[in-house]
Amino acid sequence: MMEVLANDLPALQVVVPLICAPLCLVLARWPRLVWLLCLATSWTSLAIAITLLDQVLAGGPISYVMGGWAAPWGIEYRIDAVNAYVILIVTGIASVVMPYANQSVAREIRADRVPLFYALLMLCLTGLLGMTITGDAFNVFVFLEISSLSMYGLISMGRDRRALTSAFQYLVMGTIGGTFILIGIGFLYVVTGTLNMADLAVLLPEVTQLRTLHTAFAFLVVGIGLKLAMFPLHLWLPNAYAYAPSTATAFIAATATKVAVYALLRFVFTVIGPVIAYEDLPFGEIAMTLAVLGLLTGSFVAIFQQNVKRVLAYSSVAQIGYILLGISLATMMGLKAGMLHLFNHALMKGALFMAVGCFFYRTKSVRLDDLRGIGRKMPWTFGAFVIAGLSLIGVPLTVGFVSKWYLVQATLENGYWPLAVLVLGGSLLAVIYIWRVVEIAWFGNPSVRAVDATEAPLGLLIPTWALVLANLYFGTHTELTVGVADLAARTLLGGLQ
Amino acid sequence: MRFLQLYNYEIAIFLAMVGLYIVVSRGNLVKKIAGLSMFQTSVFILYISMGVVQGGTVPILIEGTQRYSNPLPHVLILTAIVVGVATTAVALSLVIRINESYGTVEEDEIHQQDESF
Amino acid sequence: MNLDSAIDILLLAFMAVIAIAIVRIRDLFGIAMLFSIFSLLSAGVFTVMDAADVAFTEAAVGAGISTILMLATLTRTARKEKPNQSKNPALPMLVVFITGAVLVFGTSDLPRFGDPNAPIHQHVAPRYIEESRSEIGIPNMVTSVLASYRGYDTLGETTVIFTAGIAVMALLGLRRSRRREDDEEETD
Amino acid sequence: MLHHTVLRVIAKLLVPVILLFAFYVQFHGDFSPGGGFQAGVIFATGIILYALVFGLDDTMRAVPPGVLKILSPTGVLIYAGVGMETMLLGGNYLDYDFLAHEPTHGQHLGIFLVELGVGVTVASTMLLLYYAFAGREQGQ
Repeated sequence: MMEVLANDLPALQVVVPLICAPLCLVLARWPRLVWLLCLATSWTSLAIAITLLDQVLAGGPISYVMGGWAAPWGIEYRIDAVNAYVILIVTGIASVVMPYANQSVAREIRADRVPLFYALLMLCLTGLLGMTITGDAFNVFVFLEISSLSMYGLISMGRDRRALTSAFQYLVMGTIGGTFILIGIGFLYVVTGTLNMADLAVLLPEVTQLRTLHTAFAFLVVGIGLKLAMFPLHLWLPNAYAYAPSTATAFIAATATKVAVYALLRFVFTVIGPVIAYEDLPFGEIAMTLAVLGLLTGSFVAIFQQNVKRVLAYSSVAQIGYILLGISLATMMGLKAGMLHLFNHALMKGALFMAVGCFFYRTKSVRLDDLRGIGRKMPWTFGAFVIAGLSLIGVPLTVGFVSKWYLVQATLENGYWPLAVLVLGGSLLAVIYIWRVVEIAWFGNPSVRAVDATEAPLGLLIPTWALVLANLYFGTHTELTVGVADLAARTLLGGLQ
Repeated sequence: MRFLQLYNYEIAIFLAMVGLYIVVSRGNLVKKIAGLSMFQTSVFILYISMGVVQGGTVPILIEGTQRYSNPLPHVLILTAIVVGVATTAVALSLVIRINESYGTVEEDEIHQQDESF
Repeated sequence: MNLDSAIDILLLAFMAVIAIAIVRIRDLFGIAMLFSIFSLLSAGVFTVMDAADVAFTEAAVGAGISTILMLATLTRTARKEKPNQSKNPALPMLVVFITGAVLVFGTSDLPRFGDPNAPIHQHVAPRYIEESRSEIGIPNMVTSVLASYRGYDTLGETTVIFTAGIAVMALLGLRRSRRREDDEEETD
Repeated sequence: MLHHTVLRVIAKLLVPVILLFAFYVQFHGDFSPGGGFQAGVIFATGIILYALVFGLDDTMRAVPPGVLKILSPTGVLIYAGVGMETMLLGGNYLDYDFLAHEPTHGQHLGIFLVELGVGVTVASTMLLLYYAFAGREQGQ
């Protein structure tokens, strides 16, 4: 049986979590079993992802046609270095978050809703993986909506009533974004007659002058921009991250925007092509401006937040700015830096939000006032937060340093030294907002909520520390990430010749 | 008169924009959802318009007919309609819960409550 | 201009009127009814444009399920929209105007409406029309494409509905015995 | 509303017809417009009509939510399961050709099964949606 399925790994990558989700409901009477099933699923997904990445690195892109119908008539899965890398990020985070989920979810979600929570988490994973792996433009939309709908559900399960309004706000903006993407895909389809991305890439250069194509591009960028919280379209993100349950925040913050960035890269570089995007249309200039604005605004606003999760959420807006800055350069180095930061940011934000989840587990609050003095009560959690925070700032030996290093190099390579200064300035702002949290949590007199707190249980600490150590490991062993990011950047730019 | 040949697209765009206007300008959450749904439905009309073939028929094979409408946009829009109703259902259930916790479904009143909170 | 396009224009004109009415009226039950009619008219438009399956679905979903859910929501929330004071209509107007202008710009060099030689009808679609009888063997091409050629999209579609079901159950719960579901959600 | 004789009689007459029509749409989708999704919606609508006239509690006794909670994932599992089956038979995911000796027979069988899966999930989920909305206490 194993040999039979060996060639079907691309399909299984998405179908395994997709089958797990309905099973969560069937097995709803046994919540423990549901969790074990989800754990097994996420680890299986990670194993498949590693195998796929290995196959891609060894033998080049893999194509898999659904239903046996050749592209462009059927739906094709197409895996190259770019999406194999993003799939690895998503499944890797899922594999770390899932063990963490058990205790965190039991504390934060009503017992009768726990199986539903896991089902939504699996559907979210399905949607994100499906969006990443597919080579069909419309299929992206379908899986985007699976991930979006499950995210609205996950966010709304937070304990605070503001979780409901944040989910609603995200739903409205997300649906507008989804519909914009739908319009964009429709316009690409109408000028070429195909929905397959590789096929579109072949046919679109014949119609570069069409206004329809330019409009399609604009709608895709705005639509995906809404999903990835590109600067002026980021308004849904802080609340959504702040009020979602801890497990959901950790998973979504580390994966969802990354997949959206991937979708943007795919449409800009592979489908439409950098020539149209950067030469015929001012995508580079616009993306760069928005990246810088997002970077500065996100970092500044983060300093003034009273809620740790909101501090980190605004920091995410800023980090998306970094990724976008790398992409806007459209050079080997810039893309490489962007791809690296995609991976690295997932590691550090995942670790940070998981540490905050540990605080929440004991104190039932993420307000800075309530976390006063918590550091001395929960030293291990606090230590995890500090190291991940240093990584966010970009201190050497952490992953944050690696991506900043490449990003600064990329900007200098083009002679954009003010941008390099901005990148470093962003790090300074990060020092301020991380220090503010550290200072209150360590040096403050313990608040009412913190005074009786004890160290978080091992079930939460071990996964959190696993990610923290990954921050250090990939900060010092850069061969894998830099190597794959390099290949991914080359694949993206190779779409041009 | 190119403009007239494209009337189908233009009216669909007009409808979509009315829907979008309701979403961004109205504070009542239920009305927002209605607007969102109108926006989506109008985009569906835009898609289906693209698939029309003059003199074609419904894409079900019948002896003696040569010309059919393009079936692919129909399939895509079927999926999109399902996505639309799924979104509407989730949005409306959120509205019910928001109303239970805030006692209102007006955006500005919700904001006021959250700020004084 | 033939009968089809006359009906088409008439239906679209009705829809435009209803859309504007929805913007203006404040009675939410009225809006739900108008919305239902809007969906039904769009089903009519789909029929005129030879999309029978789509029309069928839109009528069942838009005028049916969505309206039922909307009415169920209204009986549990408010019946009237309150006039909103804080919002300045200029910004939404601008956003909508720009979006609309870009869309009109984008559609302005599309092939003539219904042109059989348009690229959209050339590349992929002919295979569905010509080969589906021998490859699949059923007359309804929409079903062939939906369930087989692009069957994977439809798996996604089913998953979308399933996701919505779970999300709604997570939000509203299901009443089994009257007491159990009603414990207050905790807020802090 | 529960005592309107005319409504009750008409509903009693209509509901079986609607349900029957749902089955027609489900199984005739190969030849005419319709398929699993439309059939599922129509089936759910028929039962919702029953619920509107005869009350939610009676309907929940006839079609218990516990059963729907199992049916809703079952449909997805049928669909995804057909794909797994074709995989085990040596084809690609959802390649129905491998389900029977003749490719077109396989296609027929595959389409029948996946449409069934769609129908089951859609009908049960739509009803669950209605139960969830209608079961929520008014004006809480």
